[in-house]
Amino acid sequence: MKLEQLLAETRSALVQINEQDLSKITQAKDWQSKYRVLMQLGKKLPPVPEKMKQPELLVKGCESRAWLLHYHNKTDDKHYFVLDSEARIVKGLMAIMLCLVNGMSSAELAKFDLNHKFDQLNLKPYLSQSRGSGLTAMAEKIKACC
Amino acid sequence: MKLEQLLAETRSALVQINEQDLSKITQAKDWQSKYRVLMQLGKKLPPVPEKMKQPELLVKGCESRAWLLHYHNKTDDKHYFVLDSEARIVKGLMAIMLCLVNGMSSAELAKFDLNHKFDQLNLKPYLSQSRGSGLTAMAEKIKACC
Amino acid sequence: MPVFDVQQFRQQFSFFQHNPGWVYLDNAATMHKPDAVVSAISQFYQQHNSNVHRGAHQLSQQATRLFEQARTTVCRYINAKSSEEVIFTSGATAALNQIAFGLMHTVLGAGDRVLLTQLEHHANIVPWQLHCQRYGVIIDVVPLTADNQLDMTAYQQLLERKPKVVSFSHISNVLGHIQPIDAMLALAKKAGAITVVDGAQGVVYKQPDMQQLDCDFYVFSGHKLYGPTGIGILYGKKDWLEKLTPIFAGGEMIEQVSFVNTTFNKLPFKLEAGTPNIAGALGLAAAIDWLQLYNTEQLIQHKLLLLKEFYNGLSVIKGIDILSLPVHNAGIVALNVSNEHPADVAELLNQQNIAVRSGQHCAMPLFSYLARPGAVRCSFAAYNSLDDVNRCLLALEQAVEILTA
Amino acid sequence: MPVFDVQQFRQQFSFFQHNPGWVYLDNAATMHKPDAVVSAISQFYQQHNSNVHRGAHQLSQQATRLFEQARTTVCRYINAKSSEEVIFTSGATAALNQIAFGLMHTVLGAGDRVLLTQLEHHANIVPWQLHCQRYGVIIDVVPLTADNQLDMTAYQQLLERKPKVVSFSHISNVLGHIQPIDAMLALAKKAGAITVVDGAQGVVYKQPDMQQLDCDFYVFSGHKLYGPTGIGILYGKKDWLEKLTPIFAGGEMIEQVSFVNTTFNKLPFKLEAGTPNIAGALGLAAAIDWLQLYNTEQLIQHKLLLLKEFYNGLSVIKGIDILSLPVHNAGIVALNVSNEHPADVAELLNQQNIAVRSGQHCAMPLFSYLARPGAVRCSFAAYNSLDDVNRCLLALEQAVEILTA
Ligand SMILES: Cc1ncc(COP(=O)(O)O)c(C=O)c1O
Ligand SMILES: Cc1ncc(COP(=O)(O)O)c(C=O)c1O
Repeated sequence: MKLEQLLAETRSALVQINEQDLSKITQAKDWQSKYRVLMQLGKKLPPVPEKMKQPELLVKGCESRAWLLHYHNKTDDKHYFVLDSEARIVKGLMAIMLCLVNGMSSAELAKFDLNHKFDQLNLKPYLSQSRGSGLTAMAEKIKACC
Repeated sequence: MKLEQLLAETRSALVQINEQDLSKITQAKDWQSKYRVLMQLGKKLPPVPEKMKQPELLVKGCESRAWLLHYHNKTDDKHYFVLDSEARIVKGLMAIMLCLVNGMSSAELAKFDLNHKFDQLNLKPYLSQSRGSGLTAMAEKIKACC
Repeated sequence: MPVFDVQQFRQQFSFFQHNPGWVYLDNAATMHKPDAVVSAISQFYQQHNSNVHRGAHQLSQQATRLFEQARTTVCRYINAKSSEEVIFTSGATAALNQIAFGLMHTVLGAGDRVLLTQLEHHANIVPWQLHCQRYGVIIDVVPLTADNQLDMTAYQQLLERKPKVVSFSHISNVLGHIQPIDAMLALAKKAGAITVVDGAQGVVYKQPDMQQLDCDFYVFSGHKLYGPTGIGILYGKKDWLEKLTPIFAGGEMIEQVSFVNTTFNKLPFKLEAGTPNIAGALGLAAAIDWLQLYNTEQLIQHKLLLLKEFYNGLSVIKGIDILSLPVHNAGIVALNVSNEHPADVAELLNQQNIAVRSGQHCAMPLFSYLARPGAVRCSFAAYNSLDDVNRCLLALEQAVEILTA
Repeated sequence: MPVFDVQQFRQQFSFFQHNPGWVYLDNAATMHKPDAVVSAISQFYQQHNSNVHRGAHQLSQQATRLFEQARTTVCRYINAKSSEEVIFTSGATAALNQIAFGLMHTVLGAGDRVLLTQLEHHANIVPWQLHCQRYGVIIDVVPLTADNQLDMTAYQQLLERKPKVVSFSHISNVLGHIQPIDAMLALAKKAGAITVVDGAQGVVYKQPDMQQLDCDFYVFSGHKLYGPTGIGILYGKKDWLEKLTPIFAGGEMIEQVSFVNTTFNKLPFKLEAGTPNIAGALGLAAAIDWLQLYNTEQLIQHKLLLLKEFYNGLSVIKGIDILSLPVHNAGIVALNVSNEHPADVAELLNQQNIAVRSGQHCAMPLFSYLARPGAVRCSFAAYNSLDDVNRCLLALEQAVEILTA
């Protein structure tokens, strides 16, 4: 599999998540349903093939391993990402994060306030500073791309 | 000066302290008088000449430096001591300690309970475990001689 | 003897009153502190605060007395021969680093061997690596058997290489297995090795007896034994402590300093550079004093009861992959839900207010051997109740249901 | 701005209520803790206790948040560029040892030079000796002038030897002199040296600004800054911290461990092996938060007032030999009664409930230079009152009287 293909698949998955699933999460009646949706989100992203999971793509500070691939289209200054994670819930949360930033310009990415966005989605509790979840680490890695 | 001479002078000073001064301390009306007596005690002991103050005679764990010389008369198994200290109050207290142990046999020295004796003389507070005062260190060094 | 009353025991921990909804099963990471420990710390600061071993004044002498009494309390608890053999450190990690660093150059040199095991905590691996590399010391590793126990045959073979040091954990912080410590120490000693025991989990299970164990070093942390953070113990036989080069130098550990030459103070001060964690030492002593109000055997029996209930409950949940053995287990169970990542399982437990740890538990070499990305670890303390066990089991069922839906 | 009310300030320290008879002038050894600090510690243990950076559960995440907030509090207080530059250690001594050890091998090697001064605390001498000896690094020492100040001419000459490291104390713990730190740092930097500042006393006097000072390392202890024992800060510029070899290895400071190879975690974790002193870090942050309720300038002025009163009083007592200068003095006065041993003077003060320290104050090289057996040190804090000063003066007179009777 090529990076282009992964980027394309991720992009369309993210569009779908954005349009269909984000609202499901905010509307979920109980935590069980919320987690069921989260785990489905993760599944929508294409898995990154094992041999593409190079050490430098690892997001440091995750208890479960996660990988971030990045592509910067210099002509229109837009950033695109692909990610994978061993843990399904984390992958779901990271997918939401990607929804919010995929396709942003460098300036937008620099300004982007993940905390604020996650707060709006009632997902703030997951953005702990704990090294365990790795979401903050992922956010840092994303922002470092611009 | 020879060790014999120091021993002899110390011995007679200790006899005098034992007979005349110890009671003065227990009877002192205020702390000022007590300390005046303590400092006089120290003065009664002969000073150890500088060149006899060998490093191995130093009592470790004193904030002020103190030295202990020891002589064991093997024929009658009796232990005799000479001491000096830079600090006058400490020297006075150490003199009292010497009064109690000078001339003891090995068996007596091994059994000797300094804590108990100092308690009787109302001097227990000085035997703190603090490294500062060094009285405990001196007592240990004395007991180590037998 | 009255039966052990877990509610009475538990009431001494304000933490549970403040967090009534939680089931805390992360005890191997850190334990909660009885109010007696918290008061001991406050009392020190509000009544007796002063630096130790320094002041000419009574306040300092009093603080020194309290500090040295704390040392004596630890000394008696672990039955060391004398208080000089008890060194206060900032924790088990600091103690293990002091040992590894301290033996280099003087005791260990190029070509010498150190024997560790596959299931050690990083704190008993990386200090050795860090310092051994510099001095050309070789590390050997005792492998595990198929059921995740130390391979005693291999151990004996590795001892034939005449390691100068053998260092292993009393109880595995991942699996909870109590190592055959008596046999291991006896064999190591027969092979002429210096023995180091990482007792971080061991001391929690049962009061360790230094003179009976007869190891050369034993280390543990206060915070895992109902005590404060920032304090730990390095026990060592006097002769061996004397041989350690201090890893830290500074005030009061020194006898004489000049820019030409420095001589060290005697034990225990030689290995305690700088102002110690005085309140921490007093807090640890308070924890030990408090713990001794209880009957150790009863506490152990209670924990074994919890463990039995937990294993029983696990046996009826589908797809649970248990890494820990139920026998010779000190109250720690590492498990996975088959084909699921432990982080997901732990997160679903967390949602249900069950506090467990997931991951590799600072024992990566063990997990690469186990070929698993990690595990969920449920670790029990005497203040846990049967209700805690059952709530954890229910939550685990719920987690499995969500994951496998 | 209301005038500084020392009684109001003092009331926040339960210690003084519990020890009403005492005049505590041993502040350079350790300070008392406001109740806010004691509560912060109790509150952590009784409400939020959990290990940090480990748990999969909210309790651990909450503890982690509190711990990292404490780091941020310190970072802001000392105006570091980022929290990664703030490392929690067990104290100033541990921090200085980490620097000395951490620079060896990678930055410092055989024939390189380290420049210290004659008046350093042992904690800024012996770690260098300990590690320099092993690696063949040479130590130079800045001498003092006749009035016990650093000899700046000699300093400049010694800088011509191109030391790789210059390490000195911000404020002398014996004399109280505030060093000309800006000039010293500027010269050291011009000479291309790595600069290390022992801020154990400096941080107490005045909030230090890392970006303004622009030194490479700065260290201090919590217990001297109204905070708990067992916690200290190693500040370092990120690039330099990255270059330090960790002196301690263990859990969570590691990224990847195998028996073949280990890689370290990023800053600040790389230099914080093992479970940190969580309650200690929170206590230090509480001390800083509390201290910031006051106006620094007022606290300084109050201390200077005490100092002036003390010097005035000393000038009329016969036979007092003062080692400290009254100018550029942070509130520490070292003195002797002529021809008397400081231990005797301190003991007579102690009898009168005046707590001072006597001896060489962990600065033996300074005293061998001064050719004195030691000194009595009176060190003032903002909670001391004019009454404390006067009681000390009266007690000193009494001591002189007894000694010279
Ligand atoms: C077996 C074992 N060794 C060492 C340690 C390190 O202890 P600490 O982090 O308190 O230094 C731990 C705890 O994490 C442990 O479980
Ligand atoms: C100037 C100076 N440096 C270092 C230290 C060592 O501090 P600690 O004992 O808290 O590690 C002290 C305090 O004793 C000091 O005054």
